[in-house]
Amino acid sequence: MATKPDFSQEVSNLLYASEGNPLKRCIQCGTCSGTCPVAGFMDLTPRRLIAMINAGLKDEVLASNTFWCCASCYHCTVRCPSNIDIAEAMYALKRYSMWKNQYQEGLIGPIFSETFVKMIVKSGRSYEPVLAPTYIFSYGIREFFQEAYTATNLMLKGRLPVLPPRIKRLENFRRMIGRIIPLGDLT
Amino acid sequence: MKQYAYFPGCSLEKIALSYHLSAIETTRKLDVELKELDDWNCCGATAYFHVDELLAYTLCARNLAMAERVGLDLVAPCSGCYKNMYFTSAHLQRDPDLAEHVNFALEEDNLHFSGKTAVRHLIEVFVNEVGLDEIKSKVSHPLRDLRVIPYYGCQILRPRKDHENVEEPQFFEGLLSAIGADPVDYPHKLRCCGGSLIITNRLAALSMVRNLLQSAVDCEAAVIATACPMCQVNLECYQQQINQEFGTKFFMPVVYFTQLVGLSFGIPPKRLGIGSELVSATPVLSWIQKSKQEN
Amino acid sequence: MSEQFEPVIVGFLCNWCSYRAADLAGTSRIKYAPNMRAIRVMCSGRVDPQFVLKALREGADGVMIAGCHPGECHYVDGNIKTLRRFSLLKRLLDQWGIEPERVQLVWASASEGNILAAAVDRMTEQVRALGPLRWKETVWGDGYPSGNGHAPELAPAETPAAVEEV
Amino acid sequence: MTEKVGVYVCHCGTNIAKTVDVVEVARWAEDQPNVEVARDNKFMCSSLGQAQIEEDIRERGLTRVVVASCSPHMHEKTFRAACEQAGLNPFLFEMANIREHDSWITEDRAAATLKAKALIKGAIERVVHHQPLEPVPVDINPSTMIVGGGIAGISAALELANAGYHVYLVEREPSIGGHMAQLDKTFPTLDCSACILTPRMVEVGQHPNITLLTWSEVEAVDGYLGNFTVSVRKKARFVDERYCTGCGICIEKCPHKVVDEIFEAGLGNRKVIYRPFPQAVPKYPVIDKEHCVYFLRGKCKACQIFCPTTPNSIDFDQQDEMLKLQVGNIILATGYDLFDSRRIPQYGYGRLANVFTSLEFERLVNAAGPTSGRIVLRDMQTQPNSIGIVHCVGSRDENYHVYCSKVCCMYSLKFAHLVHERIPGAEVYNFYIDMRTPGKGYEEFYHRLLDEETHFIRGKAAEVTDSARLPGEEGKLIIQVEDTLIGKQRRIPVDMVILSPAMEARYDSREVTKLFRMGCDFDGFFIERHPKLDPVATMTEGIYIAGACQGPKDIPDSVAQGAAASARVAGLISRGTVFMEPVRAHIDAEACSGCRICNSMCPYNAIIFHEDEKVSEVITALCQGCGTCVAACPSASITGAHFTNDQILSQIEGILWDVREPLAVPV
Repeated sequence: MATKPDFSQEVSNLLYASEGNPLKRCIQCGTCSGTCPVAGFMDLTPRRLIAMINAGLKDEVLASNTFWCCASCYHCTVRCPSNIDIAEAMYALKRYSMWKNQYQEGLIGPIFSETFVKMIVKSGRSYEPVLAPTYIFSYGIREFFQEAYTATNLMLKGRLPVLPPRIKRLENFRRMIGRIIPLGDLT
Repeated sequence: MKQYAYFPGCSLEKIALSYHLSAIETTRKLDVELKELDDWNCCGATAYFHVDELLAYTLCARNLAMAERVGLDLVAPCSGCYKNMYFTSAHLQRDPDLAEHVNFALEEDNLHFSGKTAVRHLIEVFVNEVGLDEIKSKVSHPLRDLRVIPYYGCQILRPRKDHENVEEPQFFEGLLSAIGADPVDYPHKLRCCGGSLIITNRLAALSMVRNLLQSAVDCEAAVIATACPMCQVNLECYQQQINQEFGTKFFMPVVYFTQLVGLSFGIPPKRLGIGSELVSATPVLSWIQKSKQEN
Repeated sequence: MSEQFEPVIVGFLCNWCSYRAADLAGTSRIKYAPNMRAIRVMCSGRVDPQFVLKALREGADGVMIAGCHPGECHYVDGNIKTLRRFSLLKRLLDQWGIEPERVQLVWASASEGNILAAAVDRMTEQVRALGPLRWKETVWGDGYPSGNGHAPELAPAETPAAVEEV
Repeated sequence: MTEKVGVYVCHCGTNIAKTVDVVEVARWAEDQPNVEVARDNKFMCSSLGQAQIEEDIRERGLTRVVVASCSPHMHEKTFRAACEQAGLNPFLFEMANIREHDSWITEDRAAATLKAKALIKGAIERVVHHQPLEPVPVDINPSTMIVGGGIAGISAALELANAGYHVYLVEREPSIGGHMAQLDKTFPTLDCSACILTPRMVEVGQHPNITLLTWSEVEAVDGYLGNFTVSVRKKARFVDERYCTGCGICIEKCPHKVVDEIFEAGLGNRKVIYRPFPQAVPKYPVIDKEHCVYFLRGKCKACQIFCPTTPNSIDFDQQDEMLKLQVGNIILATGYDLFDSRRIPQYGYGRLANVFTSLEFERLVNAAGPTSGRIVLRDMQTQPNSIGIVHCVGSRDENYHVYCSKVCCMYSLKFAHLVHERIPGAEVYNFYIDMRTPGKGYEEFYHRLLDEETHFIRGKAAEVTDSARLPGEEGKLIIQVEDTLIGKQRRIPVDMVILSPAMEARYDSREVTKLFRMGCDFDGFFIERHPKLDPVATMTEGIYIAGACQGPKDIPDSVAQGAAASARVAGLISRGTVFMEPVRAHIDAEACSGCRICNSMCPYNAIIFHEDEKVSEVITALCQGCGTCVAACPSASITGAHFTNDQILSQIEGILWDVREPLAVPV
């Protein structure tokens, strides 16, 4: 296609393997938003977000917290009468906004994901303590102590790892990843 | 003896250790061997899909390929891992280009994905592979009158599309009845617990869990049974935080279905990792004692 | 266009579905490759394998057979019979070294002008990529004495004379 | 052979001339062998164009005619008529489609012109092999069978009967009336369904020209337009219609009740010997064998004991009866099924007591229904004060039915109105995706409901639950939905939920299409011959469709289609004989090897085998001309008239005229 793909197209292009219909097929029935358990915390309901994507309101969409609120429980995807894979579309938006480095102020999601990925590239396994710093500071003092309290309890019950786990063939693993994305910006 | 390539997943190593222990114990009783996949790597959770889809598929594919090599079906006890593996496998089989790209990366670890291994959730192994009759036959200490919530959570079933089963599944209930417990008709058994949000969107996650706990209390359930470490941690470990946030007084034990099955098989609680929960599951235990005396 | 190879494709379209689909494609002004030349038959079930062979031998680079979707045949199940014949024909053509893309079976209902048009475009490109079908070289070339070669047996109505003339 | 072919190339204004060099093509055609004359013309279909053809036939003695213009589906008839006018057999004509298949699909003038030549050359080569043919005359049996006694079938039956033609009306249930008989009021005029339906039912029951066969099912259909033979099973009623007066004493006296799943939608009971509803036509009751104590345990016979007629009308030994009907045409009006709401578990139907389907609600509000018109909850006494009506249950949903069921919006509005009428002050919520009210007086009805202060929430209900989360939700059903006009998720607590399920094709519509040799679409609805111009005919001659079996429809549309189908049939009957395309297969007995391959090929069993002479023969009247047998015949002894091998083979040669020289480089 010679012409530059519109926003909706760009988002769909980030859905490598989803079998759902394109966002253009949305009939704005609101089943997704009616189903969504997190809808209350989104500044825009998923349905509205899709409408705005189709309208090409890129900046407004990326400024929204909606897709970062998605718990990827796939309830919308399962129920959508237009067979649109909404949860995957939310993933696509996350990827898009991280790729363009454009997202709402003060969101933990992006930083967290980034750290998480780095961690896995490093060790091949996830390890909670590494993650803590990514969000703990953005918490208010009260939350901080609550988290700390929970953590301590878990520690006492022997449910928190002390040493970071790592896989054996880490070198191969890294090179494997290297064939998909440039490691430079991750490690 | 049935064998499976067992993919514990990161959380079962520590925070959900009890799930791991109880899974091993109970399956052994059922003549099923879970052979831990050698050198498995993180499935990428949800976060990976935020960054790079292809990479996420590759991570899952590595595990799938290793399972293929040992020629066993892959079993994941964590719904998140299960969903990632299951759909990675599905997508790669449907989309040769994607598979080619991923296999190109796998070469670096001398692996190849061809889609030979099936991916199963641990609870599927109990319900479909072993079968409820087999399980019944092993029950020595039925959890009589124990009101248990069969909490499916989201990713065991979704995003599959066979609606009757996705919106109104019954297999968890069946399993609980098989071990003598009394499954509660819990309206939110398929509602998401917000596991993936607990860090990135704490308040949302907490209030989601709160709704679940509230309706669990309304249903007069004694305990919630889960089949996913994320759900367990979310529903249990954060109760005290929820109580502080919302001034509630929840004290609802949340255990793994394997722990309940184990108890019904008469396996000592300790070996099932019972005792490591923050909200003590003693009520469950006391029920067992009771049913013991009855037998 | 004189530069680029323009394949000639003979299309056998059934009167009820695919021919009407082609009509619809026209009425809705869908633009697609003009390389397919349609012959109307009442049912795709009428398409005798010898028609296909004839077309290929007479210089067509490909043949498209189009009918109603299975289960929607105007004549109950004519298209199912087409399907069976088609798979046999494919095997034969394969033995003769004729690429599978050159003979294609397409389902298009009377309302699916776009589908038919797309199929023609796709097939045209595929055949263009394969280049001209040189029947002589491909089929007779490897030393079959013309006249009592394979084709006459397989296409009963063809007299040896008709074969000579190729 | 030499023929004098006239070739006429049409400009079709600029439609063709724009991309095809018409003049050049005509000039080229002139030089082709066998071509006597070739002309181009602005509009061949105009009277001038036709006159030109006729003139040339007369003046220049043309023996064949080729017109290169639009699709034969457009104007083949026109030009055939022209040939006939000039005394040339209409089948010595052939058309080349250089518009739909050529000038309209490309902008490449050179390519289009080349293709036009090819298509015309093909037509020329073909037409010289054409044979003069005579259309096949078929006599039309004046009686007609109508399958399905709903409003569509009833309307069709009355139209024909009143026109003086005999009708067999076959109905699966014990009474005619169909879904309409179950309804309370009808939108938008709100006249009572029974009041307008009953008189027509009675008329059917009494009409001298209508043979009413209720409690009967079609089992086999043979034959073709004009002469169908239909086998109908008349199920045993165990009531002798010759003596029964329909007094109903047996029903009164029958000691056993069962839940009426069909007519009362499971909300009410009926006796084991029953009439679906008081105004049933015919009035004779039926014994429900599965539940009858006599049939189960051999005693009771209350009905027989109390039957006042002599001889006694109750006959426990009655057997199913097989009838063979001779009819000329068949009208299918088999209606629809209601989508099973259990398939959408999140709406809780079957799990949550106070979730009802539209049909259940119709029975609830129906004055003649189980609650004599009182709107109550499942406990059959509590009156709801808030009601949620959920649209598009199984419609407009790719997981179930993609199509819009057309009537749900309107009857949902009707429900809302009835609630306002019966329960003053009740809160009524309509959950809709789009309010679809096209139709006379429909939008006005919507306005009326807006005035009645119905709540309209634009959003497809996501789920119905009984688990209270917020104050005010205890003991209620909560409908969770996004109010898309506000962009907020809302939870609406109500006492009663009414689901408006999709209209779907009958569960057995596919078997029916096989039985009648016609088609049904992906959703199981019967396919009409043309979606716009021929909505009641099917691709099978002599078989017509009317009502919801063709697609979701409301009452006026069904009635209209019923009448339309009858008009089509009446037309044929009054003509007495019809002429059909002589496109038929013929077997040359000399050449036939008797291998019988064709016998199994024919979808119409039109080919019989003569054991004695060991040859097969085509029953011309049964043959529909598909040509499958022709293609299958290994001894090439079957000819498909107007689609013969040499016609098609020479068309192939013609169409490839420019590439036939193996080494020729494409132009």
